[in-house]
Amino acid sequence: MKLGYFPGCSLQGSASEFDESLQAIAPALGLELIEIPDWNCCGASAAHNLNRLLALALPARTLALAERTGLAEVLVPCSACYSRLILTRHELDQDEGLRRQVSEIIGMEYQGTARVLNILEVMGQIFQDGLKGKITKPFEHPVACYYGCLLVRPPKVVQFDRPEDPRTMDELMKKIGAKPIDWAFKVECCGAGFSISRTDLVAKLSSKILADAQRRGAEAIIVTCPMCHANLDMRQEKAEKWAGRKYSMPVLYLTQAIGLALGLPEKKLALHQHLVPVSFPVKAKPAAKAKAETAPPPAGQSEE
Amino acid sequence: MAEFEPKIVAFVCNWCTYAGADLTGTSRIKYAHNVRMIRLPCTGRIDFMLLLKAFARGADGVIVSGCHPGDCHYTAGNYHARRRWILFRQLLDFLGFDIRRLHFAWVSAAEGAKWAETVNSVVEEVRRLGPFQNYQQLARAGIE
Amino acid sequence: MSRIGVFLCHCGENIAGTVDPGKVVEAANRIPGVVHSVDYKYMCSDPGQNLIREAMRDKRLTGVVVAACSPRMHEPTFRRVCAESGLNPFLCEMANVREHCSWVHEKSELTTAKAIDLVRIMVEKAKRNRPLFPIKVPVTKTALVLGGGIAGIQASLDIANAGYKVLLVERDPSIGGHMAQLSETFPTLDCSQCILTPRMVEVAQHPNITLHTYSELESVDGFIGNFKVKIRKKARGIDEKLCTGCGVCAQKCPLKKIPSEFNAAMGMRTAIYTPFPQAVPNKPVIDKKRCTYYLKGKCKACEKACPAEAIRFDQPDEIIEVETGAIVCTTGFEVLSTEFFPEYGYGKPKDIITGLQFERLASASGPTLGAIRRPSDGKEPETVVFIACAGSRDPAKGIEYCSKICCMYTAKHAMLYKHKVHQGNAYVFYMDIRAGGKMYEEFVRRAIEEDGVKYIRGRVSRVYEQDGKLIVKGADTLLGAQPVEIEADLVVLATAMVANSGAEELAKKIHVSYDSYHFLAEAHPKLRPVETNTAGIFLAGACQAPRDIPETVAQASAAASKVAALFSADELSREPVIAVVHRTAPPIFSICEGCFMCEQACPFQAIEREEIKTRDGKLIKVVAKVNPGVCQGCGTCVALCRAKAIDLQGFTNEQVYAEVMAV
Amino acid sequence: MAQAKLLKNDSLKGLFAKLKASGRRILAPRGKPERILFEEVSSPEGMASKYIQTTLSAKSAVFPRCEELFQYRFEGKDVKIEDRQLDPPPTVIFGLRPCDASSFAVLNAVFSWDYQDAFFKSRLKNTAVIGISCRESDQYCFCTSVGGGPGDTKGSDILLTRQDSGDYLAEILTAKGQELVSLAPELFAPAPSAEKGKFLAQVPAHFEVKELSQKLPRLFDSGIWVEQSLRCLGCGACAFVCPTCVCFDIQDEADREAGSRLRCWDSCGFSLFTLHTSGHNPRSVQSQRWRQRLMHKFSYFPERLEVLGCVGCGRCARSCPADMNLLEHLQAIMEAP
Amino acid sequence: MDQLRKKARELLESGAVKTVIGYGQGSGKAVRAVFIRQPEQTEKLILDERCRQNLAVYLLKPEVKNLGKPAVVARLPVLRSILQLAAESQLADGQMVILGISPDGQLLDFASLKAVADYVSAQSLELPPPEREQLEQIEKKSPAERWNFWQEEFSRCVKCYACRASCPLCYCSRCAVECNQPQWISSASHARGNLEWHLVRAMHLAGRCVNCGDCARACPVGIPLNLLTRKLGEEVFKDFGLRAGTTPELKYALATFRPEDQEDFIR
Repeated sequence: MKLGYFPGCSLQGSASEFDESLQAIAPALGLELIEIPDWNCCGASAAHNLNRLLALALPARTLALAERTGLAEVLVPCSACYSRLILTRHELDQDEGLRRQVSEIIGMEYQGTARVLNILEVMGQIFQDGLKGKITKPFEHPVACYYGCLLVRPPKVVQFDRPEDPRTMDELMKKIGAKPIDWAFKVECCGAGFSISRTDLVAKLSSKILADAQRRGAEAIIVTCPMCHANLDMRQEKAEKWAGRKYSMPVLYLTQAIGLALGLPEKKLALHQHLVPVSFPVKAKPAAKAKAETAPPPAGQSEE
Repeated sequence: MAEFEPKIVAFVCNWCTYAGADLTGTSRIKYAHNVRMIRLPCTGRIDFMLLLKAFARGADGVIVSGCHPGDCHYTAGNYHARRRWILFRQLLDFLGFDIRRLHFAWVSAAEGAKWAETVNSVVEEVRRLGPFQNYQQLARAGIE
Repeated sequence: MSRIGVFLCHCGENIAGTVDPGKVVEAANRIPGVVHSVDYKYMCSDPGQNLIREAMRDKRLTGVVVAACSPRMHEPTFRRVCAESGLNPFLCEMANVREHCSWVHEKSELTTAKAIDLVRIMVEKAKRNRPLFPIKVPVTKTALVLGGGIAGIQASLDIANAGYKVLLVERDPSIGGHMAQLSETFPTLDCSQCILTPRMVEVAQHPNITLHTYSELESVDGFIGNFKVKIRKKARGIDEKLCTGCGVCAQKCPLKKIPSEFNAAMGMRTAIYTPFPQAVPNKPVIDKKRCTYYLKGKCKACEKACPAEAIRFDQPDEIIEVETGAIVCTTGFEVLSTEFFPEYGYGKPKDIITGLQFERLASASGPTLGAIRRPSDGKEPETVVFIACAGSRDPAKGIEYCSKICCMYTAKHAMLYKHKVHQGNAYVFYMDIRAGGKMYEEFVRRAIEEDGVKYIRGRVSRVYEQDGKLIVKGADTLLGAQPVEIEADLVVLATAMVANSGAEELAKKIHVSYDSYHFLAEAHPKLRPVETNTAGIFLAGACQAPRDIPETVAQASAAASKVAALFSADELSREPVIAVVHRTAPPIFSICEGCFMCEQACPFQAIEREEIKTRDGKLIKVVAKVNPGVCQGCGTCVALCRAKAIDLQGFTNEQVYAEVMAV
Repeated sequence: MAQAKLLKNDSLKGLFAKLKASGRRILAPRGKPERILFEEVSSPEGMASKYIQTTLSAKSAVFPRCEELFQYRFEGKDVKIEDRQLDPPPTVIFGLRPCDASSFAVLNAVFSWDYQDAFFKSRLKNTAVIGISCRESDQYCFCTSVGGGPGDTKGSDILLTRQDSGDYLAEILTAKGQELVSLAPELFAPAPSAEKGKFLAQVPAHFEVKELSQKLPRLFDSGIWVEQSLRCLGCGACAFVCPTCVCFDIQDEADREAGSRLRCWDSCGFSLFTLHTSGHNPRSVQSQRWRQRLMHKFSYFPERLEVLGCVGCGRCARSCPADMNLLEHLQAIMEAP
Repeated sequence: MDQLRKKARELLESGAVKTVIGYGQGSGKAVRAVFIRQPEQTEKLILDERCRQNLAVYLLKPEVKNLGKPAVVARLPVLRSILQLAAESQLADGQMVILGISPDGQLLDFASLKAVADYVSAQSLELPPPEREQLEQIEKKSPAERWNFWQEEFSRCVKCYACRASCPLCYCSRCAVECNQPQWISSASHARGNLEWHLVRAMHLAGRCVNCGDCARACPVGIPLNLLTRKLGEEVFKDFGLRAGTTPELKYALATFRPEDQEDFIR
C-alpha cells in the first residue's frame, strides 16, 4: 500500500515518537510512506482564528504539492492536521471561486483530487484481513481508546465513524489482542490548546478522562493526537495533583501499541520519551484490576 | 439601451406549483416581473403545442412546473408529462431549438421560495440569452 | 358577442398598494368583449358582491372576471354570487392579481402592466367559457375510518351516531392507540383507561360500526362518494367467533420473553397474546415471527390448551372489498426511540427511556403495576432527570417543529414520580414551557410549587453511564450558562412526536399529499384543517401534526361532521371540470379515431368504448366515451389526443389557446 | 416580329450581369437531380443543366404559395386595414421550358376571368420569360398532345434553343424580349446558320385533346375513376407542383394587436377542400377527387375559359408518391368505352 | 416471386380474399401498388428490391375496404405498421391475410397477429449503421447549424401533406392541422407554419413510427423528414425501452410511464 505522508510539525517536534513508531511499524505492515516534498505547516488552530484565507492556503499548498507528485491519497496521522486538511478540502470543493482564489495565493493549481486519510482509516484498511500472523506479542491489556475531539468532528465534513461513540479504534485494538473498555470519555475534550495558557483547566479535564479510564480498569490510554498525548501524558502529574489521586496511566500512540503487538523493541517505538513510564502491572488474575488502582507509585516519580 | 426584459410564459399545475406561487405571495417573497402564469389542472394537461404557441406569441422563455413525481393530485399526470417533455426536448434540440429557453421544474405547494428562485433564475438565464430571434424571425419569413 | 364584467378588488392595500387600480380598470375597459369594469376596496365583502350582482342585472353580463386573490381562496365565493344572480357559476373566472402580482412585486408600472395582462388572460378565457352544470354522483353512505386510536374511535362514534355505517380499520390487534398506553392524562390526571375503555366498548357494540382490527388498507380506487376499498384482514391465527377471550392460551404459551409493543418493551408478552387487559376486541393474536410453530412447526401448546378449540394456525389473510363514500384518516403518530440520540448513548443505557415507556411504568396496568422502577435493576430511582425537547425544535436533527405535548406530559411524569417517591429528586431540563391549553399552565405551576419538581432552564449535552449511575451533563442558562452535572438513576427523554413510519406509503395509497416530515397535508391550515386536497378524504389527530388529546377529539368530531354533511344528500354534485369526447351529426359522428390511447393513459380508468351504429344496427365506428362520474378532470387524455377529439370542460383547448395568445 | 439571334453560351454571364444591373431579379433552375427548383441567382454558375424538368414549376413567381393580401390592426374595439402597395420586383425567369412558359397564359385566363386579380396581374406584368426549348423529354411529357411542343414559343419573351456548339439560337418574340435584348444588344449576334427543329426533342402526340374534352362528361359516372384512383393517397403533391393549378385558400392569422390575410395554395385532392361545416362532403372519397382533377383541367377549363387546364409538363406524374401517371390515365380514358 | 404469385392465385380462387394488394409494374422503371382481383392477374405481381412502398396505408382506405377482404404483401416495415395499427385498434385479426416476405424474399405465413409479433420481435430492429450515421451527422452539428439546416429544408415545404398521406399511421380523418378552433398549426406554408407542422407530425408519431421511410420518399421536394420520426423512435427505445410495431397490444410510450423514468433537466 503506497500513500502520501504528511507528518506535520508535531511529529517532527514534540510528538516525534508518533512519527518514529509509525516509521517503525510501516515496513512490517507493507505500508510505503512518501513524504510530500516541501510540505508546510497546516496552520493548526492558530491560523483559522486569525485569517480564513491563510488557514485555507496552508493546507491547500500541501495538498497541491501532493497532487503534483501524483499522490492520490495522503495519510495525516496527527488529528489536528487531519482536521485542517479535510476541512480545507471540503470548503474548496464547495466554492469554486474560493478554490481559484486559494490557487492564486499558493501560486499552484489546487484541483482537490487528493484524498485525506487519518491513521485509523489507514490502519483499518491494513488490518482489514487481520494480519494475524504479524501479531507476535498480543498487546493483552485493557485499554481506553481516546479519539479526542477533532478526529470525528464536525460530522458533516469528516463523515468518519459515529461522532458520539466511535468504535474504529476499539475494533483495531481488538485485532492486536487488546481489550478496549466501554467508557464515556472517548471524545471528551482534554483541554487541547490550553495546555500552556490554562494548565489548571487541562488538569481538571484530563483528570476526569484519566479517572474514568482508571475507574473502568484501563491499563493504558491509546491516542492519535499529539495534543491529547501532551495533555494526558505530560500534564498527568498536574491532573493527579488536581484530583488528589494517583493515575500512573501510560498514554500510548496507536502506532506504538501496534508496534508492541508486532514485537518491536520499546526503544524503536520511542516509548522512553513519555513522561509517564510505559509499564504495566505484573500480569495477575483479573482480580488484579482492583489492585491496579492502588499500585505504589513507580520509582523516580517525585511526590508533590 | 434599457436592459432586455424577457417575456416568460409559465404553464403550472393548479394543485402544486400554482399553490406554491400562492405561498410565495403570502410570504411576500419578491421575484421578477417577467413571468405570466397559466393555470391548468395538471402538468398532464399541458399540450406541447401550447409551448409552441407561447414561443410563437413572442415568449423568450417558457417554464413548465407541476407536482413532484408521486405527489400528483391525479396520481400520474406528472409522470405522463415527464415522458412527453423528455421526447419533446429531444425533438426541439434535434431541430436546433435553443432548449435553454425551456425550463421544467417540480415545485410543490410548500415550496414558495423555490418558485421565486426558479422564476428569477430562468429570467436571468433568458435575459442572458437575449430575445428569441430564431423563432420571432419565423413570423414573417416565407410570406411573399 | 360576450359581455364580460371585470371587477378589480383593492383587497384593502394588498393589491392597491402596488397596483394602480385606475389604470387596470381603464385598460380592462378597452379589451374587446368587456362591457363593464369597476374596482372596489373589498370585492369579497357584501357591498363588493352586490356590485357584481347589480352589474350582472344592469349590463346583462355573460361572464364575470374578478381580479383579486387566488381562485383557490375565493373562487367558490364569487361563483356562488354569480349562481345566485342567475349566471352559470362556471362563467366566472378569477385573475390572481394579489398572490401572483401585487404581493410579489414592488409598486411600479411593470406591476400594474402585469396585473392588466393577468386580467386580459382571464377575460379571454371567460369569453370562451360555456355554462357547465354539476355532475350528479351517487354517494355510498358508509365511511371508512383508518386508525383505531382516540381520533378514530371518536370519529367513528360521531358518524355512527349520525346514523351512517362506519368501517373502522386498525392495524394493531386492538383499538385504543397510544392513548391506551398512557397512565393518567394531563391536566386533570384522570386515568386514560377509565375514560377510554368505555368509548372502546361503545365502538365494539355500536350497530353502525364494523370493526376490523389487525387489518391494513390494501388499496383505494374510485373517488368521492364512490371509493372502492380493499382491506387486508391479517390472519390472527384464531377463529374470532369461537374464541371467548379467556386468555388460557397466553398462560400456556412457553415463550414469555417477547418485548411487548404495547408496553414499549418495558414488559414482556407471549407469542399468542392480547396487547393489554382492556383490549377491544379481547381476542388474542399469534405473532407469526416469534411463535415456534410458525418457525419450526413444533409446540402448538395454545391449541392444546384452548377450551374453545379456536386456534387456526393455517388461517389465511383475508381481503375484504367494500364501497365507501368517505375516508377519515386517523393513523396517529410515533415517538422517536432513544437510539435516535447519539449524545445520550445511541439507546444503549437501559435506564434512559422515552416518555411513552415512562407512561407504561407509571400505568397501574403496566408491567410494574404503577411503581417507578429502573429497567436495568428494578430499583426505585432516587433521582430522575426529565429532558424536554429531545429531538424536537432541533434543526440539526431535522425536526424543527415543536411536538406540543411534551412539556405537559413531562410535568405530569415529574408529578407522578413525586407522588410515588416522595423523597425522590425530579429535575426537568427545558428550553421553554409550552402550556397553552385550558388548565395547562396551572398544572405545570402545581408540579413546580407543590410537588417540588426542580426545573433547570438549559439543554443536556451528554448523558453517560458511570458505576450504575447516569451522569447528566447540562447547563443552567438562568445562572449564566453554569455547567450542571447531575448523577441520576433514571433519565426520561420527552422524545419528538413523528409521523407513523407507514405514513408515506399510506398517503400514496389514498393519493393525499404529505409534508417533508411525512405528516399528511391538510387542504388549508386555517380554513380547512380536517380536509385534504383529495375530495372525500378527511384527516383527524396526530397524523396531520403533533396534537394533544383534546384537539384530537375536537378534530375527530369535526371530520365526522364533514362526513355527515357529505352523506346528508343522496347525490353528490361534482365539479363539471371533466373531459368530453367530440360528438357531431352524421356522417362524421365523431372525429375520434378510436385509437384508445386515452383509455390507456387515464389514471382513473374513466374512459369507455362506445359503438356507433346505424339504425339498422350496422357498426359504423367505435369511439371513446368519458364516464362523467369517474373522470377527475386531470386532462392528460386531452393533451395526449392527436386528433384533438377530447376536450376538458373548464380548460378547453380553445380557452387555454386564447389564454396563451393573450399573454 | 420574331427575330433570330445567336447568343453565345459564355455571354450568358454578361447577360445576367446586365439584367442584374437593370434591377431585375433573376430566377433560374438550381439543385441536385432529384430536386431542381427555381432560385434567385446573380450568375449562370451552378445553374442546373442536364435535367428534363424542374421539380416545382415557376408558378410561385406569379402566384406565390403564401401571399399576404393585406394587414390589419386592432385599436381597442375597432379595426384599421392597411392595404399592400403592389410593387413586385421586376423578374426574369431564365430556363423555363416551353410548356411552363405557356402555363402563364392558363393562369392569366383564370386570374383575369371575371375579377381582375391585381396581385397576380402586377406580378405577371413585371415578369419576363427567357425560355429554353427541350432537347430531351421523358415518358411523362405530353405537351404535344395538349397544343404545346418542345420548341413552342407561346409565353416566352425570348426562346433559346441550345445548338450542339453550346451557343443558343435566341428567338426574340415579344416587346419585353426586345427590351431585354436592348440591355445588352452586343451579346446578340445575327444567327444565319443557327437551327432549331434539329435540336428539339421528339414528343409523340398520344391523343386528340378536343376528343378527350368531349368524352369526359360522358364518363362522369364511369367506374374508371375508382379503378384508376385506388392507389391515390390523397395528398396535394400533384396540385402544388402543377404549373396550372390555381386553387387557393384564404387564411387569417391574427393576434390581439394585428393580423394579416394570407392567400395560400390549396388542392382539390384534400377531403378538407369540399368539407361542409355540417360535416357533409360532396366529394368524400378519393375517386371523386381524382375525377374532379381531370374534369376540371380537361373539361371544365376548355368549356368555360376556352383554354386547356394542362400544359403536359408531366410533373404531377413524376412527383406522385403512388405513381399516378396522368398521361397513362388519359390514354386509358380515351380507350374507355 | 413465384411463391407469392401462386399463393395470391390460390387465395383469389378460393375466395378467401377479394383483392391482393401488392407491387406491379409502374411507369418507366418504377413499381406501383396494384390491387389484383382476378386470379389470372396475379402474374402482374412483382417482388424485388424496388418494392418499398408501405402498402399498409391502403388497408384503411375506404375504397380499398369496399373491395372486400384484402391480402397484403408485407415486408418487415409493413408488418410492423400492421401490428402498430392493430395495437391502435384500427385493424384486427381476420380483417386481412398477411403475405409476409422475409428479408431474403421467402413467403411467410402468419396465422394471427400474435404470430406476426413473434416473428417481428425475433428480427433485429436495431437501426442499420447507415441510417444511424444519418442521424449522427445532424446531431454532430451545432444547434445553430441544425437550426439552419432544418430551416433551409422546411423552406421548401409546400404543405402538400404527401408525408401525411403516405404514412399508414396518419389515419386521423380530421388531422390536428385541420383543426381551426383553435388554429394549432397555421395552414399557410410560411416558415412558422412549416416548422410547426413538421414538429407536430414528428411528436404525433413518436413511439409509433416504424421507420419505413415512405414519408421522405413521398415528399416532392425531398425533405428528409423521416429523420425526425427516426430520431424520436430511437429516443423512445433508449429512454423507455419501447419499439413501435412489435406487438398487437397497445404499448404507447406517451400513454404509459414508469415512476423511475430518468431525466436530467427537471429542477
